[in-house]
Amino acid sequence: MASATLYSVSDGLASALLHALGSVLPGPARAAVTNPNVIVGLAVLIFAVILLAASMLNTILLIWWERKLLGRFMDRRGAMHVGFAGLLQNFADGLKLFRKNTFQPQEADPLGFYTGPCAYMVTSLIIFGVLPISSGWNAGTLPLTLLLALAIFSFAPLFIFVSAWSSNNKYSLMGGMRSAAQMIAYEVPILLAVVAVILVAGSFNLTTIVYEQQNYWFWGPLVVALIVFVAGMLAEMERIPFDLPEAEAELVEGWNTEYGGMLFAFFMLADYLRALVGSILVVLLFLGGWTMPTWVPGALTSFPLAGIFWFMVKTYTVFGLFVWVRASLPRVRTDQLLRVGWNRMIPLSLLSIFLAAVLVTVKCLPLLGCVPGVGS
Amino acid sequence: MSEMWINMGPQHPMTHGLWNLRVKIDGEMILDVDPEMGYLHRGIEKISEDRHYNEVITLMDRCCYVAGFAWEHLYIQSAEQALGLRPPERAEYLRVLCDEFQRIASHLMWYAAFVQDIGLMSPFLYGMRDRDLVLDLFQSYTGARMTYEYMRVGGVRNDVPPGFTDQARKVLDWLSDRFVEYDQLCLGSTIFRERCDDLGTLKANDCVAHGVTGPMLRAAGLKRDLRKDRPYAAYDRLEFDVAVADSADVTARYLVRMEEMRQSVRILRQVVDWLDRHPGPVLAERLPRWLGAPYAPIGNEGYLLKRHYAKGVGFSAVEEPHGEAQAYVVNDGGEHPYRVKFRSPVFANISAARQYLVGYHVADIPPIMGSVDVCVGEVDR
Amino acid sequence: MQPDDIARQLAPKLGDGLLSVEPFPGTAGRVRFRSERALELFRAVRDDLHFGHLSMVGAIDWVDHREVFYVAWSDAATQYLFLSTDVPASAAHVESASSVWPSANWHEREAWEMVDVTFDNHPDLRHLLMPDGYAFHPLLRSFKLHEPEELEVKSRHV
Amino acid sequence: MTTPTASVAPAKPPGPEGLRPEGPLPTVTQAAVPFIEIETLRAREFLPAAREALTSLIAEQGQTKVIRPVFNWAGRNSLFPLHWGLACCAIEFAAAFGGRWDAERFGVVPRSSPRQCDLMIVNGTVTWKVAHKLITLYEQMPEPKWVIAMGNCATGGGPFRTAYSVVPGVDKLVPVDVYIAGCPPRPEAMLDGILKLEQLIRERKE
Repeated sequence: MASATLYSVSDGLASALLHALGSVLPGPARAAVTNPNVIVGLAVLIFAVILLAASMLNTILLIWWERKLLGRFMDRRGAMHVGFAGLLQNFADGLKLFRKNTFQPQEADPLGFYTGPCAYMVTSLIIFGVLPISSGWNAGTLPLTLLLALAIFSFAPLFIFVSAWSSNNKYSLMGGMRSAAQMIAYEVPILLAVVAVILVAGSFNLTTIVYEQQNYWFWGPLVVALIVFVAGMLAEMERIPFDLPEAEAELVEGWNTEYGGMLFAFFMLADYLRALVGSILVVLLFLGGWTMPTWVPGALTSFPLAGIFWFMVKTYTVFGLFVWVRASLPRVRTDQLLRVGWNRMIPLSLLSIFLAAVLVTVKCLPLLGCVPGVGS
Repeated sequence: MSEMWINMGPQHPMTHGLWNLRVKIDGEMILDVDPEMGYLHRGIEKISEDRHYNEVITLMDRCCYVAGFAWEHLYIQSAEQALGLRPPERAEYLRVLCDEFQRIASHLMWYAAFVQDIGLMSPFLYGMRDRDLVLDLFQSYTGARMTYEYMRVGGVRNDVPPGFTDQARKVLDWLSDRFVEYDQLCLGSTIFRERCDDLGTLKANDCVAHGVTGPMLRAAGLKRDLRKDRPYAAYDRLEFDVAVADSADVTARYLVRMEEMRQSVRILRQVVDWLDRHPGPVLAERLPRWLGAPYAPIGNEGYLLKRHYAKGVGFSAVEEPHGEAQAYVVNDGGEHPYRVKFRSPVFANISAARQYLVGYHVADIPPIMGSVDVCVGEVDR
Repeated sequence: MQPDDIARQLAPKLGDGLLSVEPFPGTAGRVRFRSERALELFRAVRDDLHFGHLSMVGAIDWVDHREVFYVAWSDAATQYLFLSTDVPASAAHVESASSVWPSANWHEREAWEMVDVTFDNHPDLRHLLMPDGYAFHPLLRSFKLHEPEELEVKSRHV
Repeated sequence: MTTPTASVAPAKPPGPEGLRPEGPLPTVTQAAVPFIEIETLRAREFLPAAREALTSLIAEQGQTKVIRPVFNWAGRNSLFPLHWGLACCAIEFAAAFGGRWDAERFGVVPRSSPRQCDLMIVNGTVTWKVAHKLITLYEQMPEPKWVIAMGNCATGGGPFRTAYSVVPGVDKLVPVDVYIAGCPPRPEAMLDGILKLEQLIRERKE
């Protein structure tokens, strides 16, 4: 258990700042500044900034990680000339896109054209508010964080469709339609797979779910749910083999065909934010979050911020698997995707619920913890 | 969504070149297609009328830029017929060497583009990587990667350098191993089979009616290959099989092209062995200097020397990587061809687009057109 | 298949429409025919001689007249057949082969726009390689290419 | 190589003309932050002078020292070329993205939509039929944008210069920044062209 939490850090920072400010101010102003409510307010602000910065930084790092990994899978090197090993490449891309001039296609509907990408970006960012990174490193301890995260996660097709529709391009429109159909189809199996986790963990709270996995990670007993969840997440993240909405070969760039400059950067970032969320959810629900099995030497799990470190390692590994899939699988077709979604994924997820129910009923879960590698 | 026309091209990732596929769609279903060509029409046939016989070779390389050697060979054959010349035997074997390596290079380029069309990302890089090995071989004896100007009326420009055959054997060994890998990546993938089976079907009789040739025709089960049916150069002295498949779909075309590459490797092993054993001249003797000189600089007196041949016509056909290419050269006795007419296989293959595209989904267009292997340079000429 | 065989098989159907069958390099022979009897000849070549595959259609401008040529291929004989007909330059038109061989469609479009030979009853005779409305026929002998110097000063429009 | 950063004379505060007395000014220090330079000014002159100094400092010094170099660095290190192929050079263009040359090392990633590109590589013969489409694509690219004429055909028509359908050089249609010679240029030449363009962007002052 790390003693410092995200909230305590920002709270300490806020109160230190405000007290320092108060010490140079006259009496009444000092009292106003050091008011606990003000401190809490600033703490929340700092908290949000830390969260935003961390998620954006991680997203950009994730893009770099994908580009390098993909390069290796493809027998080449990937970005390497900007910064050390190309680490600054994505910063360069972002700054460049920031500076490109903003434009709006003549026939586009300005309202949807501008709000679409922004809302997509914002909804992708909000999810980080409810994801626990390590014990105590989360925004709030709502009882239903899992449901909230998934609910916000599934807003995206709406905004994709809005931006696709309002950019008034046939390719965008087709991409938007595909995106909507695909996300709705894969929403269901994801939720059903999550039900299995909820059954076993007995909670909707992500933190509780992670603590339930201290003895055994859920990927072993819930392997069917894991498969369904990962496949569904691939579809939700619109990555190969399910990247039909932006299938480059037929739909130019899919729903972001008409977007350039910063709005395109928003789409790009939001896509990877969602990829990060997807990887984090897989880690939280199935790979034990920040906990490590007890056979791992204590020195490796007890240093400061070890939880966050191991959490990041797991997240990046999971994302690396997604990249591996992307490097080696072709793209499926819309009808095949939907058929797989409705005809295979949903029965499989129902099966996983059934298996989870059996496991819970016969109380054989602790036995699974004896399997080496699964748990303690 | 009601019916609408969408333009796939001229700038579209699917096209692999500069053409426009106008598609009428209802939702995701294709109702009608109308390929629009000519964005790369460079008037090669007209320019040829203004050039010496050997200068046309320059245009031939650029006519089909992924199969430059095949088109050089095609033109050279016709021009030799029109002028009444015969190349020495070693030149014929060297031409086969060029043709077959070019077939491998072209098919690898096709492979790279095709797998990208169905969303496989890595094999694009693998295809390009292995194609570069073949291009390195070309570079060692022509000096160029893509535009060679190597064949000459009456032979070839120069012999292969010493040590070339060993290097060629190494490349062939490497390639035969890679073909297995390619198959694992494509045929081994369920998604690939789901995408490509029963897709873009064009049966044999439709192929014949619409003039479709090459791998597309052989994928429909028709065993037709000019290298066997009307052997040219040294093909009658080499052993190989014609690759055929019978399901006439995208998978069949994939299988045919892969098998053709294997057969090309087989032919090349024989050619390389022959070249080791039979040294000799590579250019016909007693050619006028403007026609035969290996490096005739443009503008010197030998180049401008007018030598009038008897009038004649030349018609020949070669099995190009994309199909059956024909050239018709009319010689009216002057130093320029009077008329040059080329028949591009891809021209005919694209003209039948309505037959194999209508009724499928928009998402099927890239794999189907990828399996056609479009080279716009030779379509528009 | 020899030129004589071809003449023997075609003569009863074509009559005076068949002018001659002569040897031609790389093919089974060259069939010269009158342009008015084109469609009958195409049918005979396809159905009786079994040249089911039309490879190419082209045209040559011989200044005083224009020659339209066809190349057909027979799978059974594994041979090409060269068909050729002369049309006067003033009224250059010939029946379209696309009803017999669908593959003639695009080739005829190209021949029409390049050498200005009209193909009667063609299903879709419009520009193929040049932009719509292009007024010239580049492969006519009277159409001259640009001189390199000319390009520096002149600007052209599509 | 002179970068904009290096070529700008340091620590010269842009004070308003005419306000300075003759001779050297009694400046406090020529510190790293030239903004804090105290001149002997009368009170009513101080405010406009300070405002002007501040504005010009932000406008010029900030531009040349911070904003322009940073964006310049970003712009030249992430050139997204338009993904399209005209003719032969397109094959070498594709080869440059293959494993052996790997243009992505320099941050060059082809994008299919012109809206997301900053670089148009005209890789092949441009015909009059495609001319207005090329111009449309160029206009769809957001500023700042660059054009590379790759190969002889795009540079001046190449072997097809005299043909009736060929544009003798793409610079007749769109402004070209870098010409690459070769028919077709090797992938190395294409990468060199891109690096030349990066150099051009680096030296750019606007």
